[in-house]
Amino acid sequence: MITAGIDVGSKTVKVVILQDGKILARSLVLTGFEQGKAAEEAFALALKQAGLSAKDIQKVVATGAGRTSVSFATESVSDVAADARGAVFINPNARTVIDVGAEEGRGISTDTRGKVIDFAVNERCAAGAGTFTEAMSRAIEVKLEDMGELSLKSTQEIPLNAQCAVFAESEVVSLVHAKTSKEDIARAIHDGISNRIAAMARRVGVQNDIVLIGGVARNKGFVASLKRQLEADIKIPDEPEYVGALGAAVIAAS
Amino acid sequence: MTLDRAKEIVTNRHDYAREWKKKTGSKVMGYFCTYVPEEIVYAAGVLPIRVIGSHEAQSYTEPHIYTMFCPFSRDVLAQGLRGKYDYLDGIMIGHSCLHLRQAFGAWMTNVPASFSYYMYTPAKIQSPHAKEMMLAETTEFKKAVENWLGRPITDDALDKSIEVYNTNRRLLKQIYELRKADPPPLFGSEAIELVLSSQLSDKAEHNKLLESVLKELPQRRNGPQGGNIRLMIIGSEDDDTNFLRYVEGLGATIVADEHCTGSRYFWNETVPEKDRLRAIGNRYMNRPPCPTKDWESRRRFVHIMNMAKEYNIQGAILVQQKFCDPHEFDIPPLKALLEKNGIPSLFLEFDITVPIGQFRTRVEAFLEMLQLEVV
Amino acid sequence: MVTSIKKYQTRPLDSFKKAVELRKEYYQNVREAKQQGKLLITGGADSMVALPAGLGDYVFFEGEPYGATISMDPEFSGKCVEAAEAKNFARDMCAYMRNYWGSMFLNKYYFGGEFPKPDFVMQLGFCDTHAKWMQQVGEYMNAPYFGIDMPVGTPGRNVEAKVKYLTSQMNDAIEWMQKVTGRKYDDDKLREAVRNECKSSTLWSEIVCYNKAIPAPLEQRLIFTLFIICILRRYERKSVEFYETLRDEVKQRVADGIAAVATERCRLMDDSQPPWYFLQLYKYMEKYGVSVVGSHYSFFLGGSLEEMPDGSLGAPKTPDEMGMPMKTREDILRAYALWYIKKPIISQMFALPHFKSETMLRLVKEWKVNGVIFHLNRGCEGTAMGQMENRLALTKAGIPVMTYEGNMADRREFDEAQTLRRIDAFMESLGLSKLES
Amino acid sequence: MTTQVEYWRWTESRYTNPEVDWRKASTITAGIDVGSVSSKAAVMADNEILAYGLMRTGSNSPDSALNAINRAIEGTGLTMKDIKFIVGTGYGRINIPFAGKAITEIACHARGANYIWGPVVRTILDMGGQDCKAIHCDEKGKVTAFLMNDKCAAGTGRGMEVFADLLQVPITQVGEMSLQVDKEPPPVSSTCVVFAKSEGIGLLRQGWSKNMVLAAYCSAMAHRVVTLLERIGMEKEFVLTGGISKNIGVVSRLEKELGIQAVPLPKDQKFDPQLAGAIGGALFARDLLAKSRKAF
Ligand SMILES: Nc1ncnc2c1ncn2[C@@H]1O[C@H](COP(=O)(O)OP(=O)(O)O)[C@@H](O)[C@H]1O
Ligand SMILES: Nc1ncnc2c1ncn2[C@@H]1O[C@H](COP(=O)(O)OP(=O)(O)O)[C@@H](O)[C@H]1O
Ligand code: SF4
Ligand code: SF4
Ligand code: SF4
Repeated sequence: MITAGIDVGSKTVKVVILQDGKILARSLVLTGFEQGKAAEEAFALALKQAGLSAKDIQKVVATGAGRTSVSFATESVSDVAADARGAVFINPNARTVIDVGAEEGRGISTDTRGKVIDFAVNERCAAGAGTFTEAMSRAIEVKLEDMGELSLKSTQEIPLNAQCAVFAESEVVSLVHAKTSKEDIARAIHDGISNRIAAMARRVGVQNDIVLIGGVARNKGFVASLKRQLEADIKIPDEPEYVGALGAAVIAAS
Repeated sequence: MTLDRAKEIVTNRHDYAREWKKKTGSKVMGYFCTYVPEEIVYAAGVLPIRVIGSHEAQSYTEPHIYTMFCPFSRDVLAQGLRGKYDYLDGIMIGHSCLHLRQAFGAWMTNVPASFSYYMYTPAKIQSPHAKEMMLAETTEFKKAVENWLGRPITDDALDKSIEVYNTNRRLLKQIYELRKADPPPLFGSEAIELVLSSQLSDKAEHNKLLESVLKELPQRRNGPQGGNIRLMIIGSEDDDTNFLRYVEGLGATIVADEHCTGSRYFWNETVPEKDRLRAIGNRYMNRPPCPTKDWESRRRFVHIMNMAKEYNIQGAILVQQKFCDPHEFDIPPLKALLEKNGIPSLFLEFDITVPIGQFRTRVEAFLEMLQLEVV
Repeated sequence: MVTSIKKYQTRPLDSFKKAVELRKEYYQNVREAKQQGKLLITGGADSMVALPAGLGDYVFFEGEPYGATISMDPEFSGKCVEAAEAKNFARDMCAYMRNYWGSMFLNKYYFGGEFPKPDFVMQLGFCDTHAKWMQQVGEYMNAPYFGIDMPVGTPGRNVEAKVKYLTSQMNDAIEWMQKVTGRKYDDDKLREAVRNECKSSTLWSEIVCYNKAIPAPLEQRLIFTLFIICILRRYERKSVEFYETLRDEVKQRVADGIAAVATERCRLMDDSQPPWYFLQLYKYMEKYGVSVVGSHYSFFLGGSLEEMPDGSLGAPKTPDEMGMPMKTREDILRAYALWYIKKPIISQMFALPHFKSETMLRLVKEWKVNGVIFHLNRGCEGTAMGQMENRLALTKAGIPVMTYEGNMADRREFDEAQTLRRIDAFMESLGLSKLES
Repeated sequence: MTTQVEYWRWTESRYTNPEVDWRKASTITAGIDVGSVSSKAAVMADNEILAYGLMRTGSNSPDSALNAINRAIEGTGLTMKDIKFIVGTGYGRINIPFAGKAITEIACHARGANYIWGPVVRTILDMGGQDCKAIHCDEKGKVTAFLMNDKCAAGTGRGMEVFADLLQVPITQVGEMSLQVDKEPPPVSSTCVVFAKSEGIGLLRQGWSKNMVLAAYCSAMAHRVVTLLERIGMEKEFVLTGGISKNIGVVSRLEKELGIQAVPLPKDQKFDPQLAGAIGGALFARDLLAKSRKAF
């Protein structure tokens, strides 16, 4: 059976095509203004990679914030359900799934079959998601991709109140002027956001294995901060941003 | 300076308690609210210490308390859950606010101690019957402590305990008295540290500390300046001395306070009477009240206004832990009352960590308001 | 996926209309108390509302239900909570209070006219809010205020002292009321009111016990409409009559196998006050075949349960049924004090979390509940206290639990979509899917 | 994103008062207001405003301050050396190396408003890039009380810029366009500055017109500041300062909700209310200089 999962995130659309438990193709495009179009585009891209056409796909399941805009989907599932299924599919021992995307952070506890037991989501506030780091990286004029590496070189801990991304930005600017090193500021930023994410994860109860997914999982500095906060090891899949789409494809196959 | 010793006790509070335990071989009891009859605990040879904030944002409390409860209660619980107080033999709380009671409940359930006690401290302290109720509760509490320790608490021990506690209160008040001068011989942040260190140490030792502070203060050279703005801080639990130092670094001196980590803690003494427990209980019913216990009439405000006058303050900073219901009730009418009496005030909401950057403009603008001349 | 399911018989409840009527009449009485020559007293829903009875006819205008009522009207409620904020009162304070205060500050009574001016204010305090809420009302309305302090503390400890503390305060209150109203106090009327209150409460307790039956004859939305009389008018004879009729009706429903939710296949319990402006929540869950059979809150705000000889929970006896003397004023006050000291809503919810956890576990078992939904209610620190510990205790016992954050009376803090999303996920984890309509 | 038109870009500007000859003045002072979004400098010759400059704030406060003051003195013949005392204000005030003293924007806005509108002003509402402040002052322009929005920067100027960019509406026209709606839409509930864009997109997807989206955002913002004003207590002699005071969409809704009109700019006044902080700073600079001279 060949299925597809489409995750329409606020920033990017991800598609995974799955055949009997094997990933045939993946694709990612920017969501932009028209979610439906972006979804079609991403789907076409994935099909091309897999050398398939749309009718070869038996079932398409959409997920993510924009899941309702995917007209060609057979079904849609919530992002927490897709995340949990995807994470357990990759790592059968996953019990706590933390998904940090551009505009939303989630903590999910799941059972052995990838069914959601409980979850917590950050309220519509940028202080607990990828956008926060993006805004801060702009403030200290460091490329987003470099933030992680930079923060790993930090030598001291500085408390930063990640209450509001906007106000945090001015705190960051004051740190810059106080001649605080960019390394330390980068770490403070990651500590600030991971504190909020850790709180969410603890809310649902942290159990091993902890699997971190979503685009922000690519940020090594954030991962290091989160590990410190949770005092636990965190597993990160190779392609962390595709886990939601993968979960949707898995659900489609079952 | 002995003042540094006070700061050290506050900073290394756990070391202090651990050493005390080793030195005396006795037990330590953590208490959650200043409405507990500490004298009884002390008379039993147990060291009562107050559990206060650590100002480290931690996510450990998430499964136990959710975000609508005050940061202080969460900070307290986080430390318990993390084992920072693993040396405590017992914990107790007096009936005050729901926030702290919830932290206590979670602590009791998740961090085993050999003794835990929730005492009802009456809220309608303005009723004469509250004293009777308090007596019944202190009597039960004394029995519980005796059972726990397997030995009685004698009248003699109670007398000594009351004496030590009263001395501590008297000495602190003497030091507070000196703050009426301009310039006062010590900073507000230091005064708060004196009170905090009292809550965290053996009062007999602390009395000696206070005596030397009283001796040293007149000779002090590096204290506050004259002509600084005289401020009073008022509100909920406030042990964030970093913030106070920051304010005092901007040309203001905090000369008075009304906090349970300040004057509310020690302001009145136990008036001895034959029934020791009654004497002890009455003291708590008569002390400057926490807002939760200040009804039907508002006696707390009378106390605050007297203090404001005696200490000749120019402005007040109203400090409140975020979500602190007890203080949320009092702050609007208090602010209005201060204003009516020509005392401008600044209201600030504290979190576990205080973002000084976020408060900077407010604090500076407030001080400018009190000081900056417009020609 | 669509599953077909067996359906129980169902039929409307006759008493429903009566409850609605009695509630409407109550709010009218509040507005017209003065014209009717009755005293108007305001205070909390948990106050000792029978106490003023000795003064003659009166209406006790309760703050919390009024706040809840306002909250169902988005426009008026919005104005009220903002009026409280304009006076610098924090947004995280009790949401009932902010609605009530706002209505007072705006001088607008929700049911028409000006905000009713009370002859005096009387409160029983055990939440941080109670006493201070009414302090503000007394000052703002320029009405005399008497607060009674409820000794919470560890249940079962120092009971005699607690009784004495309460009765002494009640005696003071009686003196005080006579002074501020200039009326003479009649103990017979007090006795009657206390009897009505205790009887209403035991009847309500009996009624909720019928909900142990499968299918449940009542569900939570219905319960909310029915329990309100036991809160607003519990000191009146009308309340007793209402609950007697209701009891008989519910008893008959159980005998006839009548369900509140025809498709009941899963029984849940919830916790804390609901978001009053979004009671559709229960309807939404019905689509999954869920019947919410009650809660610690909805059972105990009006009622009380205690252990029966067979070990199960059942309705307590009234002071008369227990054979307590009710002759003198002291007798009555003593019985009344004990009644309050025993109230689970006070002794369990407001003491320490584990007391409530223990009771919740019993409720889950005896009411055959499959899972529990916690409304983490930011509008009420009282019922919110210990919720997370309660949740942990239930989880430890293997009971499926879900939480959602909200606010019982301030809709700005409620996220409808997010909540439904959580419900869907919870239903999925319970193995439920939506039924055909 | 490619660099096309930047709709959020309000016009940077400068102004010289033709009636003032600085060469005749005995002292030249200045105020520099480095805000989160804009940097402003006002130069004063004795008791008259001589010139001002208004620029966008860059990522570096000292540079932004320098840009603003340079812009202000451009073409006047003045050099930095002629300026005897500078007061820095705004959120970047601590990082203005050539300022003799830093004073908060709260004190400066009150002082500046007093200068611009005269001694009648009692309440000042400063709506800027990332926060809003309600200020009370006396007849001398001295602050007697103030309140700031805190915790959340939702619904502030910067968010408005993001919306303008998204909808491709020049920021200067946002207000006008927001008024061209048949029916006032409900205000947007969460207006996180950071999410302004995705929120706007969401509304457009729901089929809202541009004007409607702007109206919803403007009215949310007006409502937020009304609450702030109510909390501090309104006096009817109120004025608006800060960049948002140029947004008619916010201002008219605000006035409607309050039921009173802001005091209009005096007829002979040419000063931009966005400059109030910088002007206040310059006035303080003048006083401080006089005082220090007296002291010697
Ligand atoms: N290499 C990287 N370093 C740091 N952050 C990254 C990196 N790659 C992606 N991100 C972050 O991941 C976010 C996108 O995550 P994603 O899960 O794709 O979002 P969504 O599903 O919400 O659209 C971006 O906002 C960005 O902050
Ligand atoms: N000409 C204009 N028309 C409409 N809005 C404007 C105009 N100029 C500036 N603004 C608004 O004012 C905001 C900046 O306000 P300002 O008071 O300069 O902020 P700050 O002092 O915090 O830097 C901008 O974000 C923009 O939304
Ligand atoms: S403005 Fe700040 S606090 Fe408000 S929602 Fe956005 S990031 Fe969060
Ligand atoms: S700060 Fe307030 S809410 Fe918190 S523990 Fe103290 S009194 Fe209670
Ligand atoms: S218990 Fe809840 S509803 Fe009642 S007064 Fe307290 S906070 Fe308000």
